[in-house]
Amino acid sequence: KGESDATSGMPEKVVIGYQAIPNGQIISKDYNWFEEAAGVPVEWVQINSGSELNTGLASGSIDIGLSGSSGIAAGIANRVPFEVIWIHDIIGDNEALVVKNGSGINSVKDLVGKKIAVPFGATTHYHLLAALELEGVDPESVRIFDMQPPDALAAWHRGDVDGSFIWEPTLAKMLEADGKVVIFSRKLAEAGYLTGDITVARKGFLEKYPDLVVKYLAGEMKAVELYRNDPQAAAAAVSRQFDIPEEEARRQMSSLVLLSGKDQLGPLYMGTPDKPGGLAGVLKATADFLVTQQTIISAPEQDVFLAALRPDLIQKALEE
Amino acid sequence: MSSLLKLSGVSVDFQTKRGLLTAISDISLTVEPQEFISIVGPSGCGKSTLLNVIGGFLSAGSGEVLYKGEPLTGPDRERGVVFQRPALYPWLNVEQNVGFGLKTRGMKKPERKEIVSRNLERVKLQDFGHMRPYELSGGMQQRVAIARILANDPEILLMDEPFGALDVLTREHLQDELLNIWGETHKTVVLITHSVEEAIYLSTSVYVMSQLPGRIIRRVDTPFSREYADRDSREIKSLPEFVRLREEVLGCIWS
Amino acid sequence: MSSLLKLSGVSVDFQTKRGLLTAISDISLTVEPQEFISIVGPSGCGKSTLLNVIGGFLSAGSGEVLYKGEPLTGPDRERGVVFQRPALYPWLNVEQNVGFGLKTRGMKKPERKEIVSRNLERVKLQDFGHMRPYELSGGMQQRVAIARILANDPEILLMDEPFGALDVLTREHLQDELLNIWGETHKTVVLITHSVEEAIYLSTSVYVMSQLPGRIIRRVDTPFSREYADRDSREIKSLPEFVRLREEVLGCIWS
Amino acid sequence: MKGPGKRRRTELILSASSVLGIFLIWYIIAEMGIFPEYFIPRPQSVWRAFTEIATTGYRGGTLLEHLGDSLFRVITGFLLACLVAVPLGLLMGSNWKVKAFFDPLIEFYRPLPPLAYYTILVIWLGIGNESKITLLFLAAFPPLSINTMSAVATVPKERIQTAQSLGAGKWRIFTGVILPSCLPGIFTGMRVSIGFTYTTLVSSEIVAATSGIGWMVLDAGKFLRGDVMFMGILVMGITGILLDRIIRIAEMILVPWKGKG
Amino acid sequence: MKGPGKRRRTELILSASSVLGIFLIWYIIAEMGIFPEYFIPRPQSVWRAFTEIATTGYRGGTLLEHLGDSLFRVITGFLLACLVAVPLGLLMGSNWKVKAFFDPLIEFYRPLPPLAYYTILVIWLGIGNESKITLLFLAAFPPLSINTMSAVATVPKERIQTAQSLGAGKWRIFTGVILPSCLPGIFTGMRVSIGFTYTTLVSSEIVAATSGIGWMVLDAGKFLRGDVMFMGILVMGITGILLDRIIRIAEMILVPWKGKG
Ligand SMILES: Nc1ncnc2c1ncn2[C@@H]1O[C@H](COP(=O)(O)OP(=O)(O)OP(=O)(O)O)[C@@H](O)[C@H]1O
Ligand SMILES: Nc1ncnc2c1ncn2[C@@H]1O[C@H](COP(=O)(O)OP(=O)(O)OP(=O)(O)O)[C@@H](O)[C@H]1O
Ligand SMILES: [Mg+2]
Ligand SMILES: [Mg+2]
Repeated sequence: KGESDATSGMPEKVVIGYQAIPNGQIISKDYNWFEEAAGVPVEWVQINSGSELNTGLASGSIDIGLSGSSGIAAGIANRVPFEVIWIHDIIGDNEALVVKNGSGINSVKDLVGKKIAVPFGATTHYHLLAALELEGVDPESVRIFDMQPPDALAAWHRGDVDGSFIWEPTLAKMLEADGKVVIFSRKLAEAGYLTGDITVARKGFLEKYPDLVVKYLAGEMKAVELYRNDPQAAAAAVSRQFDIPEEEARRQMSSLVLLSGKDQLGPLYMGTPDKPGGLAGVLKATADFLVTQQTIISAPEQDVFLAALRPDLIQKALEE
Repeated sequence: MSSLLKLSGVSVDFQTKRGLLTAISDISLTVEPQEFISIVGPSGCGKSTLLNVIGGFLSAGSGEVLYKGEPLTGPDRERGVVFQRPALYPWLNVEQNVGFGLKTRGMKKPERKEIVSRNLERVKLQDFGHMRPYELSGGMQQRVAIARILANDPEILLMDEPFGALDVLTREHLQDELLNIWGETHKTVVLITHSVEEAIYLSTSVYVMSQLPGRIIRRVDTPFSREYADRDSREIKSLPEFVRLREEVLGCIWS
Repeated sequence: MSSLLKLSGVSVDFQTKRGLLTAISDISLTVEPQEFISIVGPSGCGKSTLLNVIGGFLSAGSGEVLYKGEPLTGPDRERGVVFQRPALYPWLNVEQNVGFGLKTRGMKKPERKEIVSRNLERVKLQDFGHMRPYELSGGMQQRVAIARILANDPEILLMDEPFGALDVLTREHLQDELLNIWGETHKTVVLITHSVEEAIYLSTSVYVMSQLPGRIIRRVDTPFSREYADRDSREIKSLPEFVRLREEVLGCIWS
Repeated sequence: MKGPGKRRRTELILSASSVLGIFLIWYIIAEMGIFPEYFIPRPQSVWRAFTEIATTGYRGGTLLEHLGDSLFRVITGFLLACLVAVPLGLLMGSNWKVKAFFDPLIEFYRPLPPLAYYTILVIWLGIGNESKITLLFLAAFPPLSINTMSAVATVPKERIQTAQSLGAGKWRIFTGVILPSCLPGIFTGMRVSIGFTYTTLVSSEIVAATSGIGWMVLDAGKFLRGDVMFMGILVMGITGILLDRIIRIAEMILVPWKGKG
Repeated sequence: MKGPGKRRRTELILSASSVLGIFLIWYIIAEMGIFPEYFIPRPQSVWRAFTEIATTGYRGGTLLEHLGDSLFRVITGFLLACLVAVPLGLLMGSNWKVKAFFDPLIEFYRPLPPLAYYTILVIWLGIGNESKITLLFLAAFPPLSINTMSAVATVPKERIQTAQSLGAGKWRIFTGVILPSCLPGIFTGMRVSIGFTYTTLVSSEIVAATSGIGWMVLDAGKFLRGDVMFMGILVMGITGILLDRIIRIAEMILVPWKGKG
């Protein structure tokens, strides 16, 4: 697999896991920036969930990959051998709790006794429960169903559910079909329940080829720049990758919050090696929350989360 | 009254890898009600094929088959068949096998039981009613198949070597039973057999078939079953007339 | 020299729903090399069961079976069997069925072909070598099974009503073929048959079995196959000594 | 030949040794710690998960409740499929017109993955047990109909001809000759089918389930609860064996002539 | 009876009418617009998706490439399973010791859902084709081994006894008598198995695939591309029918005696 060819000090190939989320990674993939910088073959594989990423990392068949913050928190709690190298995006308006117009739900408090669909284990699952906690609603009093987005949409159309905490493009389709937003993820992030998509690198890989990881980060940064300076070109790249219309790509991307390398080193996120940011705390809180949900057995102390963050790599990439 | 069964110019071909194989060719014969005809002929000459045509299981490639004046369309309960290999139902015991046809007609249990046990006695299997076919010997299976068709009481009995796997004693017993039934119920019988003696003893006429492709090469009328129905069989079989007819049929086969 | 085959006090029970059924009971018999023994008896008396024991397919519930002085453990090619129902292989054509045993022994094709066609001629099926078993008539299938075992050239031939489904002519032909082979190759034969005439004509001794549970009730030694091997069969069958022995066996069966 | 008792004992020893062998391999791999505990948990952890979930439950239901929900779905789907597929298979096997009509439909949907068309079922039938049972029904169907159809093709034609000449009508031949003749094949189909249905259980519990053993395994997988996953898989395997055993026993009772007819 | 030509025509008409019927129902439902287009797309849209993907491709591969990748996985897994399961099934059927050893293992893993144990395969075999093909192999296995085992139980014992008395050894009986006797059952198993394998394809392409028709369907689902999903499902159904047809034709050629032996 991605292991070395000892003489040159380079791996045979690098395997990168991506998700079907329109973000910087996809732009970088489209422009082949990493391929050009790395000088070794790059294989892009699509993964669908945090657990898949964790499995791929543990089996050594994925070197770099991305997942929602819930999956990352669970991975760290379970000591999956990876380290966080990049925050992909902060979830802002691309995930939201939508409900049917006629459902009589106007606030989170009204969810009591209603049927809500959410993909378990995803960031929106965490956010739904967080929203309930914020408003002091007992999660037991809400009927929560585990559904993937297409099925949630199907149930929505049938009227089997009253609402869903979901992401694009399903979110837009629900809104079109007589829906309204109760709360955006952005709001919950502001309240301290930050969620986002996070890129990690496999420990074995990172130790051997830190330079490659830095090169990868450089590509990500370039992508953020492109997104900020030339949204048209960024949307075109995403549209090429996902075979979706360009306007649709632009619409979906506009609700994302992409962070530059500098942003990530700020106090809200990774921070620097000397001045750690808030991310470790966010991940710890997420993990603690999952423990209360009986979904992971225990969450480690905060330093374990902190130790899993590698802002130094971002610093290096910025220097170059 | 029209003939019960009338075949004219019947031929049957089989498709094989190396082209068509004509099993029977241009067979014409007429069976009147209450006749008892036997068919003898060399192995593989088309006797079973002919019986399949009469039974309605096989449609003739050419020629015409009339039953009671109407073209034959398929098998039905008027023509009961005993196949060369007894096709018993392994999921039924002997009694149930024999009662299959009766149950089909919705006959009530007591009556059915009565008929079944009478016919099992006929073939001397009264003690084996509860056994499954695969627990029986070859000859016993053949006897169950005979009892099954007798119990069903069809108009014509079509029998393909029904006594082939039986010992002398059982065979003679069943021959006489068959003669009795035929005499009492005025059935019509078509019997395929390899025993010329059996054919002459039982039937009113014996048809001799040729080698493949099977044709009918001789018809010999025999009087014994009509005239001597209640005489001793061994005695009949040593009558000079019997011996003469037997030699005639055998001569015809050997030629 | 010890006996080729020696059964002492052999019994076989079958488990049925209503308890044990004793098929054969306390059977003792000895077969010397080059003997030709026949077994006759009523239908369902245990003849096939006995053959299965000798073949090594069924282990005796009690008693002892010795083959060449050793306890019999299972079937092997020294004892070739023709079953009551010919078990041909439908995926092989007639030639391949007959050559099955030879091919098993790794015999080369030309030699095999030679033996196969010689044996197909013996049973008069030389023209049907390319056909599949399910395209044959009942009698033809039986003949293929006979050719198959003859081609394999075993030491003992165990045959369960091999001629049961054959017409007179073919039957007499095969009887004479069997006698020739026996005379030429000094084989040992155990034959189950329903024809007392056949038994007396072919064998050196005839065993008569009783009703179920089968026991041996009589042994009749017959001289014809040894003494008159090259005479005309019809002539032999009308010899007074032949008729006497036939009556003796039949009398024993009827009693 | 040995007595049946001795054979029974040897069988047990062999079966036990193969099961124990696998168990041992598991134990050794787990103890060696090559893979993290959430992928290959140690037998002790799995046992702990078992006792815990059997008593206090997993996310709102005890093990027995989850299992009961799943078994209800599987068995209902399977039995409904038997009721439809076996008669239809018999009909298709004995009547070429029926076959010509239904064959393309069954052949078409048969290779389709439940995951691909489940959403469509949800649209029609909603997120309740109806869509789940329908999915299981659809999974159970093809092995039954195919095995039944093939079995019809091997019914010796003399059996049917005998029945015809005994005066049996189409219906009687169908129920009294073809059906029993096909029982061995039908039972083989049932055995294949129940296993298949069970493997589809997880797919069916992907959508909107919050109970069921398949959902439990999936959910545990999402959060890397390897111990719960293993426990769930073991429970599924064992209940699967039990269901299969029931069918085998039914076959032994109902088809004593297998291989003898 | 009618000539074979006429029958062939009637068959075609019946099959076509059932297919057309379903098509019509689809068309009407789609045109009525009860459900949004991304759930029940109109036939025209599906056709457009087909021509588009056949020529320009879907996310980096044309339809033929996706299909090729998937067929390679399915066929490899299936053929490997045939190579192992058929001999093992024959052995298990003819030797109770072999059966006692392997039966519990097969019976145990058989009801397990691929989705549940796929993770473990990925850990061992990585995310490449190895784990996918292994999953398909495991899916293809049980119908083959069970059908083969059942077929062995129905071999008339006289066939084996005849071979023994002709001097055939165990090996020759195995290959020359038991195997051909079981061919009808083996083919039934193969037909059930190929369908089953195909339904497992999507599960196998769930994890870390970027090609394959199953992946395409799943991925299209994420983007609510109902037209692509339907197109993928249609393609899977049709190729499934073709694979099945190949097995049926092989059976007709290799087992001409079916129902006659
Ligand atoms: N598998 C079995 N289970 C139970 N009983 C059986 C079994 N096989 C044979 N029998 C019984 O054993 C007895 C002897 O059977 P066998 O086949 O040896 O008779 P046979 O002498 O060969 O008769 P036939 O001349 O009719 O072939 C019969 O009464 C039969 O019912
Ligand atoms: N299904 C078939 N396909 C091809 N040829 C067949 C088929 N059935 C029978 N035959 C051929 O037709 C001929 C007549 O067969 P049939 O069974 O009628 O003979 P038979 O007179 O009953 O012989 P036997 O006395 O041996 O039973 C035989 O040569 C046989 O090979
Ligand atoms: Mg015949
Ligand atoms: Mg017998």
